[in-house]
Amino acid sequence: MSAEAIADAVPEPAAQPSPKASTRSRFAGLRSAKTMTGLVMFGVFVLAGAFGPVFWRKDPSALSNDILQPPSSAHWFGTTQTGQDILAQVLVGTRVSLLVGVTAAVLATVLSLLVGLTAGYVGGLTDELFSALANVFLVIPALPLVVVLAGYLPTRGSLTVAVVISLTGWSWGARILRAQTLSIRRRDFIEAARATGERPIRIILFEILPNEFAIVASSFLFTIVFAILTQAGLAFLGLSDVTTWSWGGILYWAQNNQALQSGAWWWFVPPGLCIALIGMALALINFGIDEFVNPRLRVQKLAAKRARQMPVTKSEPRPASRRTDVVLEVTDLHVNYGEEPSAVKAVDGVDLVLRRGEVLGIAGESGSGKSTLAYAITRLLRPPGEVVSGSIHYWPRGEEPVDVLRMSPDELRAFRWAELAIVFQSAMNSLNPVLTLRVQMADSLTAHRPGMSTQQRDARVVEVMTMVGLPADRADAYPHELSGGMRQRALIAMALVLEPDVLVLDEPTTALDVVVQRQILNQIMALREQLGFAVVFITHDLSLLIEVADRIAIMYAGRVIETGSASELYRSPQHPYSDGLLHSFPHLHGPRKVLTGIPGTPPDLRFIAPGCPFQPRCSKAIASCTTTMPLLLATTKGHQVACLLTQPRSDDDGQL
Amino acid sequence: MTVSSETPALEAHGLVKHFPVHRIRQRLRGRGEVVHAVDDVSLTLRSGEVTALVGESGSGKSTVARLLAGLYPLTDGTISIGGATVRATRGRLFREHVRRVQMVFQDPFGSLNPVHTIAYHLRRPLKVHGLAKNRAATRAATVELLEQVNLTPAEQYLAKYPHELSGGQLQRIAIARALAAEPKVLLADEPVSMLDVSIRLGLLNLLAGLVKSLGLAMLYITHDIASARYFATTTLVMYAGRVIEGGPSEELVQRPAHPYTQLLLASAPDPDRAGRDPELLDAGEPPSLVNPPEGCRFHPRCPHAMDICRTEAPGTTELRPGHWTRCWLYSADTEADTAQAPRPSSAASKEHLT
Amino acid sequence: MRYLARRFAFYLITAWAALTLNFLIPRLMPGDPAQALLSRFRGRLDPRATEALTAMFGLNDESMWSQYRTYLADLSKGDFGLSFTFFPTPVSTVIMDSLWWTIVLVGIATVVSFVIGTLLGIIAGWKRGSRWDHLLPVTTFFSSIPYFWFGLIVLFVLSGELRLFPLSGGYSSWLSVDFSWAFLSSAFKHAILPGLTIVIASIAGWLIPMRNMMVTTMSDDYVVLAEAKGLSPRRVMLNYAARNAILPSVATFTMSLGFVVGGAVLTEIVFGYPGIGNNLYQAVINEDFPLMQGIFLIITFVVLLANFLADLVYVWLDPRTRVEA
Amino acid sequence: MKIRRRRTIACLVTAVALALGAAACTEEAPPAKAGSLPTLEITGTGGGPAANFNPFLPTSALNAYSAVNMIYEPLVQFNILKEGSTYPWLATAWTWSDGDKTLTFKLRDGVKWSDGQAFTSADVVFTFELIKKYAGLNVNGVDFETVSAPDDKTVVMTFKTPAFTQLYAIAGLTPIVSKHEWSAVPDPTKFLDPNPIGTGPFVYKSYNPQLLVLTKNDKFWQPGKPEVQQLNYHGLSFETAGIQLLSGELDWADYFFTTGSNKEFVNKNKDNHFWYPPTGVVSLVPNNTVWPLSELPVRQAISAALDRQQICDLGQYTFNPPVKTPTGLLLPNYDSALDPKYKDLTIVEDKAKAKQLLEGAGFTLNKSGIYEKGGKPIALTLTVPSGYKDWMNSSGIIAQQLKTVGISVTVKGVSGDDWSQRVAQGHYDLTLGSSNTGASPFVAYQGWLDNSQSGPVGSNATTNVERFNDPATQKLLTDYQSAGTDDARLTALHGLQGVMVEKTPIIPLVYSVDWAMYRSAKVTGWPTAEDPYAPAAPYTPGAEIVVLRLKPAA
Repeated sequence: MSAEAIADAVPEPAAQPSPKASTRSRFAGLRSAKTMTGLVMFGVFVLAGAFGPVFWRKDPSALSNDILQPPSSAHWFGTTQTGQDILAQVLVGTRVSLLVGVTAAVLATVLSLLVGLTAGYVGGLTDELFSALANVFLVIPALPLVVVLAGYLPTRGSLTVAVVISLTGWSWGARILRAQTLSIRRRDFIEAARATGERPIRIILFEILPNEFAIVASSFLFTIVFAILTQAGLAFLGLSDVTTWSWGGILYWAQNNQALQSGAWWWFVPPGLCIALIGMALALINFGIDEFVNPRLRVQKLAAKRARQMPVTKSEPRPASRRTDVVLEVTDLHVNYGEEPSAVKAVDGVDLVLRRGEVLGIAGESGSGKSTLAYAITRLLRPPGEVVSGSIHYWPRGEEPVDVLRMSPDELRAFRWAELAIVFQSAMNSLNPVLTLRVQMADSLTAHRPGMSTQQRDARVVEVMTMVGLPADRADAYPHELSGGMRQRALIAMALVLEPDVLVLDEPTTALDVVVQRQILNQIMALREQLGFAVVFITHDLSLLIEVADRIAIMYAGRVIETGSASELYRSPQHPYSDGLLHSFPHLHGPRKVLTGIPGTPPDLRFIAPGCPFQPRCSKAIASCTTTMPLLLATTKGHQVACLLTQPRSDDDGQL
Repeated sequence: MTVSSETPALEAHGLVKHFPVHRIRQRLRGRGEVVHAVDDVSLTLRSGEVTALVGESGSGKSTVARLLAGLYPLTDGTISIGGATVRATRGRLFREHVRRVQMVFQDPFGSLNPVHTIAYHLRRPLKVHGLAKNRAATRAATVELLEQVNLTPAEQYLAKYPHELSGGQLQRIAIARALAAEPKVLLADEPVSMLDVSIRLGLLNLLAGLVKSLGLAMLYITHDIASARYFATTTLVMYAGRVIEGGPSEELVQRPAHPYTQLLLASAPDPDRAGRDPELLDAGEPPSLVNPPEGCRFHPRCPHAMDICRTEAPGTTELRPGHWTRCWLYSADTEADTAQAPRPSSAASKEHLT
Repeated sequence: MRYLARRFAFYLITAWAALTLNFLIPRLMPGDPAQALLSRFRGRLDPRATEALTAMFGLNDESMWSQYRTYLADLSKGDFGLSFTFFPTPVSTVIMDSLWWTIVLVGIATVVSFVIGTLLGIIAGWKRGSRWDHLLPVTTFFSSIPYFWFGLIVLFVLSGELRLFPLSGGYSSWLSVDFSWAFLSSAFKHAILPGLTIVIASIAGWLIPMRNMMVTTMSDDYVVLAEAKGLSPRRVMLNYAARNAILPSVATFTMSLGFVVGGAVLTEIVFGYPGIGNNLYQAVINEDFPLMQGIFLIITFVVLLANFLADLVYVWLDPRTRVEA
Repeated sequence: MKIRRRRTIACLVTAVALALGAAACTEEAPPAKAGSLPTLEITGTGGGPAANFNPFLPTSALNAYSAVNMIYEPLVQFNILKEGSTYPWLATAWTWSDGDKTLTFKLRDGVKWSDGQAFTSADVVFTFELIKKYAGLNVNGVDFETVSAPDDKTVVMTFKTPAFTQLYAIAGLTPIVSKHEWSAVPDPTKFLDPNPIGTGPFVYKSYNPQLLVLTKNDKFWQPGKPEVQQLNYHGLSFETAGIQLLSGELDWADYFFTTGSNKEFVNKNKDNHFWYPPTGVVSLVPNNTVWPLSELPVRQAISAALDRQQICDLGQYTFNPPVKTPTGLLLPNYDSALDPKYKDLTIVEDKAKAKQLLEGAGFTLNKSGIYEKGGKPIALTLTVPSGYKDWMNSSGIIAQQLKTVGISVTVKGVSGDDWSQRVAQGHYDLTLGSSNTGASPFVAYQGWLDNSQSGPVGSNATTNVERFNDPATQKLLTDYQSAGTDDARLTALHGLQGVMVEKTPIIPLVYSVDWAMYRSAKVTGWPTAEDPYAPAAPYTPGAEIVVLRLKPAA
């Protein structure tokens, strides 16, 4: 997968964030409401443990004659059977429990780091032995082991208990760290560090370890909770030193003095609640870490429903074309990521027309909005992506056009695949790994043609597979049993199963080798001849498009900046960007021209200056380029360009 | 084309790399299934020249680069630098080796550690190889490196983290880091394939300039044979772990000999070919390297395969000075058949001028 | 299938490791069971009875290696020795008497919590950003509550004050253990509260990872593609998103069986449930070495067995594990 | 005192565990037939998985529920609440001869085993030979030379040394088993005795780990007894037992509510009663080998500084009355044994006297308010098993009280096992301990003072863990055992009381009690403070006496 592909396929704003914004977004997960709540709660406990006993100057062990007093101003949490102050006990208990938790977590983390990092980095036999050890400890039930170990201990002080807990609690972290280390070890920067001549120990400590911060932190917090809970359990059972005031110890005394039976809830409830709350606090922090590690978990503010299921309501669509050969028409489409005013305009007023049976190529680099366009056309945008305005009209054969963006969920389901199918670039990711090809092909038949019998479905599956050159016996194969090329063929077969009018190909061959790519392209073109569907072909590879497309639209910064027939565009590109692109790839034949490429970097959509977005990289820019946004205007028939250099200023006829 | 008569900067002979499939089972059973990632690869890199290694993914070209960089131990073969054989994958000897042979990776986003600053990345090789004595010297050296890769003003980049930069900028930094050790040999593993089309050329031109100005010997690994034609003096084509054809780039692209090279060229995107589908007979895929085909590894897909191709691996045949291939079609032993040698496919053989 | 063979080999190794660990722990730790029993019966046993007890329990000095061999030989015959606490009842009898209680209670509770948690996780993931998200903090809170504390409160309120449920035990003492309706309904009644606390306390452990995996999976291409195919939301949710998102949960399920059996120690003690966790506790406070070891081993073996069964399920769910690799 | 401790441990253990075995809801019990004799619901600790009725094994169900004597009876029953108070049981008479080296029992006529066979001297001889042969069964350490049966109703035991003090163990604690059942048993130490044949008032009916049911023995030798049809022993958790007691589902329990609910229990129903007679002494045990506890004034100062009433109130839930006499004698049980010269001598809390004692011994207060001598402050560690809730409480109070007289005490809770090892080997400063309990005050004194129960630090001491070593005292102990007459024994006892008063080897604190709660709804005739014919707790050997006194309520 190329960088463009990644950047463009993931419906997230620009791949290269700018400094400030990115640092913020990097830690966005940690600033969520949940995480903050967790941090505040945890902070309160830490403060209570650290300073509580200093301010609440009562001796937790001091006896008094105030027996079993409910909470009062003298004893905020009430008193015990022997007149001890429960708040004082809880405060000291906070300290002790946290200490036990943190000590156990530190020990367990050190142990799991040692084992996990070594196993993951060194690999080989060391790895196998270490992971076997971790797995064995993981399978052996922890609490019974702790109970048994504690049963043998003569002294059951907090430290001893912490050591025992860490002995049983390290394996989970070790396992995760090993997996993480393995995956980081395969990353190029580790290879690069080795290639620089770094020593292994330095690589482990300075290259790998910092990248595991989130996982280490997460497993550290998890272990604290585990240790506090386990210590509480042991103390409650009387298997740990109950003369030190840990939360479990308080519960032990409360329980043995029949606190609940005598209605002394103030004695029994606070310690348990403390344990639950600190566990919750750490879990909430862990949510943030999870979201930090896996940004997909972040719940976007933009309501999921609005972007995905609700039809566009803003701005009336412009009347659709009346031309009969049109099958799909995109009119003034705007797609934003995020909400105004900070929204990123990924697709910014795109107009496109797809005629029946034609191949329309859409070329663009990362951040050009070409994949977003594909997702918008198929209404597959996920939050924070949202179609803000515009229309996408589809012409069923011989019928009135319908606006895809205004379809109800049921209409949309019926429209999808039957009329418009899509092929994504990564075949491996596009196929459901746990279902056979047959099931995955047949289920669209089941959904759209409920009347079909199983035999008919099977026959159709075999038919389309044969069509794309897949042996019929592969129908019962799982995706992982196929090569990359075969998977891509399977996807194409799947797309054709309902004979759609439009096929959207989003970088369908980028991940494949040149030879296989060529085979598959030929196959698609042959099928188009045969079946007559129209193709929207989205790619960053202009040279390929010129070969296969009838017409090409070139996108830059969310806009179409030039469109025309493939041959004309190749012969005489009019936009400086198109021209630059065409001089950016080496040719196989002909003289070796001097190739310059385009200076600068593709735009970051969040920081677009007014005027022509290409202006900063344009060698031919004139003064007005920094202020005036050029419109897409026809130059010759069927050829439109959005560049101030090619258009008279007064021309406002921007229609297709 | 400069042909250097001095000792090659790097010479590799008969490189073999097998990766075991399963360690434990292998130990238990005493027999190991291995991936024959690289088999009998020899190449020569000369100072001031670019050698391209072209092939599909999985053909072993990246493995060759890592073998040369000393990142993997060799299963067999020798590597010599400046005439002296090297065999070290650890310790002082290894560091001495990597000081002379540096590598640029494919993925600029992945080859820089996200938790370290740019300055850190550039400082490390200087420290590891003892090239900068003090803080000021280190800083001066890093600034100079950034300027060398046209990242100016350099100061603006030093404190940044990788995620704050674009792919093109990152790749330049990766190059700067590789240059920090003042290497003799630069191994560039698909250095531009993950970058945007519009900035690829800038980077390739930078590399070409560095090769000239610093007298580097560069191995340029790519799947894009057209770029090899533009940037490399010599091009080698790899298929399924073996180099099957090599020669001066222009010669190789215009007059491909091996059926696979011909297939590769016919498959490559070519706007000049617009509207005409190239004849493509092949629908096969590269073989498994765990059990590679006997004989010539291309024979299952080769339209010209003969009996001998299925049993014996072809030797090297020199077609013209510097242009050689490994194919029975051109072998002296099968001289009789040369008459039937395939004409390169029509699209590839005709020269199109725009 | 190689995958299963490999797992099986792993379980064998783990079983052996557990056996050995089990052998070593008591011998590396200080403590003297006869002395412990003496202190337990302090006052009623004449101190001179120490010798009697030592003789009775057959505690003697042998080399570690020969003890280890005897230990393994005895175990292979299913002989775990005689329990000290319930002398002279064989440990195996004590265990068999309680094992089924635990397996049924914990087994059902675990499955119920897995099913409910996973289902809620699927829905919460599918409808993320909606009100279902509130499930997260709520269940997290419940999962952080100490089992025993929660159990005691529930027990005190529902059984003690309201007398809705039995106070403790696994069945009414007046019934004999058989498959009569009276016995089964009594056993069910006694299992409700302990089962419920296990379910409530462990549900978040399934819900949250499942929800996270759902959210992650939902942006995977194949789910997007399934939607593009015009499949019904239900089918996309279950066959595409959930079907894949559940795989890590199933893998965790195998791990978590250990934790659940562990957690059940406290639950059983709190509810006076006649299960193996309760026995383990008895064994520990009485320094009943043979019983402790036997129970620890049995728990480990049951966990291993459950893990293996879960592996079978995993193979069934994930075709990729069936491949030669 | 021993028994109380065992029970407290058991209570606490159950409390911690919340359940030993499991509980039954008594409301599910099948209703008793109208007009028949009552059934008693009794709480206990629950048994193991197997029906084990071997009376010798401490792990058997009979011992777990302390129901041994309901089936297997001893030769003599003792009322431990009153010195010298005995009930002839299977033996109607016993005599010492040959300088207390020969003991002769006359057995009761007409006693039958529950299978109908006659009870004879052969059974008694067999029983004693059995425990002699199998050391594992001899849990009370009975030590004799020979046992023989001159005739059907006579048993003669001989001893090497005067064995007067063994009477309680031999006659009171050894359950007599039948020769015809037990002679066929290959290894009685591993015998489960699933169908016990005894002479007692009850026979075994059913068993599961949650419930032991004994039913009336129609062949019992006391005609018309028992007037109770059935005993249901429930294995209940501490919680459950409390709840069921309050709701009237239990008739008899060894129980205490920690928090004033005892009153609530009594107020709830006129049939509800509790009676906690003292049966032992809990003492603060100073390690006599450790300085400064080796100095008598220090021990005396500690004793003077303690407010025993507060220890009782706060540490012992008000149930364990403070010890009043410095002789350590269990009063009023052993009133008759008290040396008249100590009759009016009582322990008084006197902090001034404590300080005076310390200063008299050369101690001075240091800056932190602690007495020191030669620069060494009195800083002691009080080691207690952390599982003994009341002891832990009391220890905290003791530490606070001693602090006020300039003695620093740190409480250290350890595991039960660790505690018994430390104490046995003398690795402690201060600890708490309970006295040995038997039918005579001598048992306690012997436990405390006998040098043969002690040993040097590092080797195991049994009961004289404070390691008091005094030849004169040793002679008094020997005198008592070989005295031969009651008067001589009494003299020796007075001497031992003097040792306690003068030398303060240990510091008595409070009396331990037998917990008993019972209901007179179904049956009457329970022992009370007014009629202390036996301790009221269901777990004492005297429980059989109690059951046989019960009559159906009107």
